[in-house]
Amino acid sequence: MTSHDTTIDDAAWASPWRRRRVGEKVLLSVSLVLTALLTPPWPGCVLVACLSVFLILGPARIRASLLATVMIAPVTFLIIGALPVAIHLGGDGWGIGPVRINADGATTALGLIAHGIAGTLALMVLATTTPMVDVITWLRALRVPDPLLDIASLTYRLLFVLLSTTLAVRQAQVARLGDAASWRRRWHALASTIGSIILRSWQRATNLQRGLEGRGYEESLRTLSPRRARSWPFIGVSLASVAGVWATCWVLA
Amino acid sequence: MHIAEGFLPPIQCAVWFAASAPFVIHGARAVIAKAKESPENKLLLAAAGAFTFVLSAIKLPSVTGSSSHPTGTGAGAILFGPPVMAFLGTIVLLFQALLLAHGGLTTLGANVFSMAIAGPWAGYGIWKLIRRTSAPAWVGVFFAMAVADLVTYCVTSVQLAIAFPDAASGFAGALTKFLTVFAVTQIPLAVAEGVLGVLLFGFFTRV
Amino acid sequence: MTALLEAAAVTLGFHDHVVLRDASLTIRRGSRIALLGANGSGKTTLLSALSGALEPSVGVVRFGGQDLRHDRRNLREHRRHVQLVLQDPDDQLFSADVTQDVSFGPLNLGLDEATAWARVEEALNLLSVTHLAERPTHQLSYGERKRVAIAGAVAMRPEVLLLDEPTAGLDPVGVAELMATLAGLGTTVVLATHDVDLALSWADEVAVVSDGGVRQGTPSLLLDAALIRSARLRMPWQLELVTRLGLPVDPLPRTIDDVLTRIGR
Amino acid sequence: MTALLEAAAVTLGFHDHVVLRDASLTIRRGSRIALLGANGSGKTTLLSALSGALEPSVGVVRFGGQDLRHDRRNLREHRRHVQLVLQDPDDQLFSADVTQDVSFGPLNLGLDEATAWARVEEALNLLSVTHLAERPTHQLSYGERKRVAIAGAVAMRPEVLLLDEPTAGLDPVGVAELMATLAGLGTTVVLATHDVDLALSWADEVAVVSDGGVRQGTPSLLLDAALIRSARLRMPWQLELVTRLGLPVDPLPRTIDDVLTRIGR
Repeated sequence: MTSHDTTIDDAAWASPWRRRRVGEKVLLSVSLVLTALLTPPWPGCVLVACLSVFLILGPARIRASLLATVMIAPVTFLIIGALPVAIHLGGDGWGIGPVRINADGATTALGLIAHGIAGTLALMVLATTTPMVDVITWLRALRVPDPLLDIASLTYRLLFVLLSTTLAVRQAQVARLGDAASWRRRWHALASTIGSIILRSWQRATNLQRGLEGRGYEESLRTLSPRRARSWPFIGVSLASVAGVWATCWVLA
Repeated sequence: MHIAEGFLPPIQCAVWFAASAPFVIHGARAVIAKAKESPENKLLLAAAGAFTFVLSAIKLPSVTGSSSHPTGTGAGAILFGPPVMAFLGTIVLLFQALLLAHGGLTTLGANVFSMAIAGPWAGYGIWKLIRRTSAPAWVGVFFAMAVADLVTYCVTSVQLAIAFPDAASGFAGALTKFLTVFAVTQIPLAVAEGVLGVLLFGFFTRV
Repeated sequence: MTALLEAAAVTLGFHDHVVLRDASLTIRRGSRIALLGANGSGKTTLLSALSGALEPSVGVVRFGGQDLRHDRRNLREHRRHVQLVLQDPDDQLFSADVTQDVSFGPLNLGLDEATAWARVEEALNLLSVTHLAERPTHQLSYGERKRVAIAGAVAMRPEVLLLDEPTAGLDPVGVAELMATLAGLGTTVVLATHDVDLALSWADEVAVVSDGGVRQGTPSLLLDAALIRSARLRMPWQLELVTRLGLPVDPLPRTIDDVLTRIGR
Repeated sequence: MTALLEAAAVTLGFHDHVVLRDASLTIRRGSRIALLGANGSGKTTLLSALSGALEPSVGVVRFGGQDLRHDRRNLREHRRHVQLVLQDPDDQLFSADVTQDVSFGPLNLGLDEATAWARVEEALNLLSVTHLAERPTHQLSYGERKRVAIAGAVAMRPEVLLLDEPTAGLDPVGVAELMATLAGLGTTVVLATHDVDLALSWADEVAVVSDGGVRQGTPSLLLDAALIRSARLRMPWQLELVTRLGLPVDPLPRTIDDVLTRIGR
């Protein structure tokens, strides 16, 4: 069972870029993220956003509807977060009482939204092409201590197990008319659900510990991971695209 | 609500990374020590991390806002201590950024500070304080959960106010605006999370 | 006789993967239907659609001749009549103790406490788990949890009970006891299973899910070798034996006694 | 012939609850043993003891005639020879993708990367799951995860493979395919199951766990009605049919063909 909560990861596993080196995708995505942060909204953020959407929908072949769903949460935050930036308490501008809005504030807020959308899209270049766990494995190369990465990758595995149980339990409650219950009873049901999922998480962890011990687990959770070939063309095109954005900004400035 | 990618100015991203780093490194050391103590702890901590993530898929009934869910950081701080929560919270925030597009990479430092450091520490502090009085345990649980939740959003508001001071009224005005948007609306949710903590506490006394 | 519950030419899937296409199942009041099919064939998906949990992209589910509309009010009404019990009891049990868990449905029906209590007692009694009433759910054995999960649905007194692999993981005596219990409920039951022998001995109708479609008929459907093969099932031994002995298969030999009679001893 | 692996008069329990008392099981090299018993009878406990995961409070486990001592060095050595696959694959799979997961055991044996890769390929191939190599664990079906979990054990090339309910939850063709796969492994296999028909057709030895003890013998043990009853099992249909027909049960009719021959057609 897949849920809305893991659609990005599902897409990443199926992505044609899945087999690219993580380091190369990180390079592309992070340099785009930084570009979105450091260049002005026009043309920098707009170019980064266009480039990211092109990469995600084009070579990485992610469905447009999926990208749209994914963007709902960050865009909601951006709008709510930019609102207080747009308005002023006191000062000039148009408004009611001390709450004022003027061109400066509105421009800053729109700029923020542009940075936010471009940055998030740039991050999605990585997220929709690279399963979370590949990023964790890649961090090993950066000398992050093994126990921390072991915990992170076990977290990844367990969250799918727990998520499917949680969703199933919630669905089963609705089947027994849980959504028709009184407010008070729904809160009790929620607490019981969370409590039993905690108990089950514990049980899962203990069982998995025993299962892994049987397979020789003592201290480290070492596994083989395939070596991916480095692609100079990919690196070259990535750097050229980012450089192109910067050049355009510089020219237009 | 995590601060989205691209929302904070570059310098402030760096400052919040720097502010969070010592706590996260301290937490990471605590985690490594626990893992060395017994390999079983790795799985238990991973289960706790996975559970914290899963909480974000559990919607709260009948509260304002359609996407409100418990943060659980107060309970985590009571159970594992704030240092461990600093590390687990960082992992969960990274997962949320890449799996759900909630939050971001450049804003990770700021989000870690509010959600994985300030919230858990505040919740833990209140818990310890109330445990010193003769108040029953559930009172402590309630305030730990509620305070951890609320402090998280207050700190987020402070972070945003520093980044975007009001043109007319400066930092104070900006803080008022952001608190109104993020923290005041959060009060019922914080209370809700406290109540949930108490109900959860009740559940565990029955099983 | 008209259908109590039916799926009429439904198409169901996730994202771009179609699980069932143009599949129909008709459930008459009082019938006992075995829903057979391979792992991943779509049995669970079909049961979910019948229970209202999934909405078909094409086709409709009908209860008592009325099309089910997937708005909150209609779904609530539907759930009073149709209850689905999932394969894994841990997907269903969430309360601290058994009584609480079983009382969840009845209380949600808006029954007063006394009536709800009576329903809980009745359900625990029907499923022979009265002795577990005050036990914490997470301390129960797998078989016990399966029974409690079914009790939770039975306590709502549904007209149709949909059971997903209720016998999976139970030992032979556990299976026999559960089947005896189900026979005593007097409810219309649809039971998804892999166990062809069980299906033959228990069901009065059989529906086979394969290649995205459903074929429904009498248990003699299990004589159709091509269908059996395409559904990754096997022929029940009773039928295979009688067929290979060249004996008549009509009436269908369903139990060991039927087979002995047919062989003529 | 001497035992490759054995549990000698072991007593095992949790807290003050004794699960097995004075139970023994002898596993000869190359044998195929079906371990039968009710839910909660102690099959899993016995397998855990044989794998070294549980230490008996009384009695010993021996491999190759040597008593198993439960210190780290000896356990490590024991696991090279004996691998247990648990019933729930999610208790054993921890990696994000299949290749990674299967490589865990070989790497723990201290093999170099090239050899470990070869072992992974071999195991995936033996279990017919090569096509899943790069798939994420959490997207696999239940049956696929079961196979991958067995591949993880097979990749360690154990001399004894202990399988806890490997066929539970699989459809009939899935069961047949898995049994064919196991037959092709050439390893000594102990398989815990509820499925008496499967046990009869596959095993060359049967061990029945009931009332805390183990009775081991040839599959004709399944003719013992009192034992069957106390173990909450049922007699395999082949045996019941032949017995009730008054035909000789020696040699034991194990397949439908055997039964047909015995009936004389």
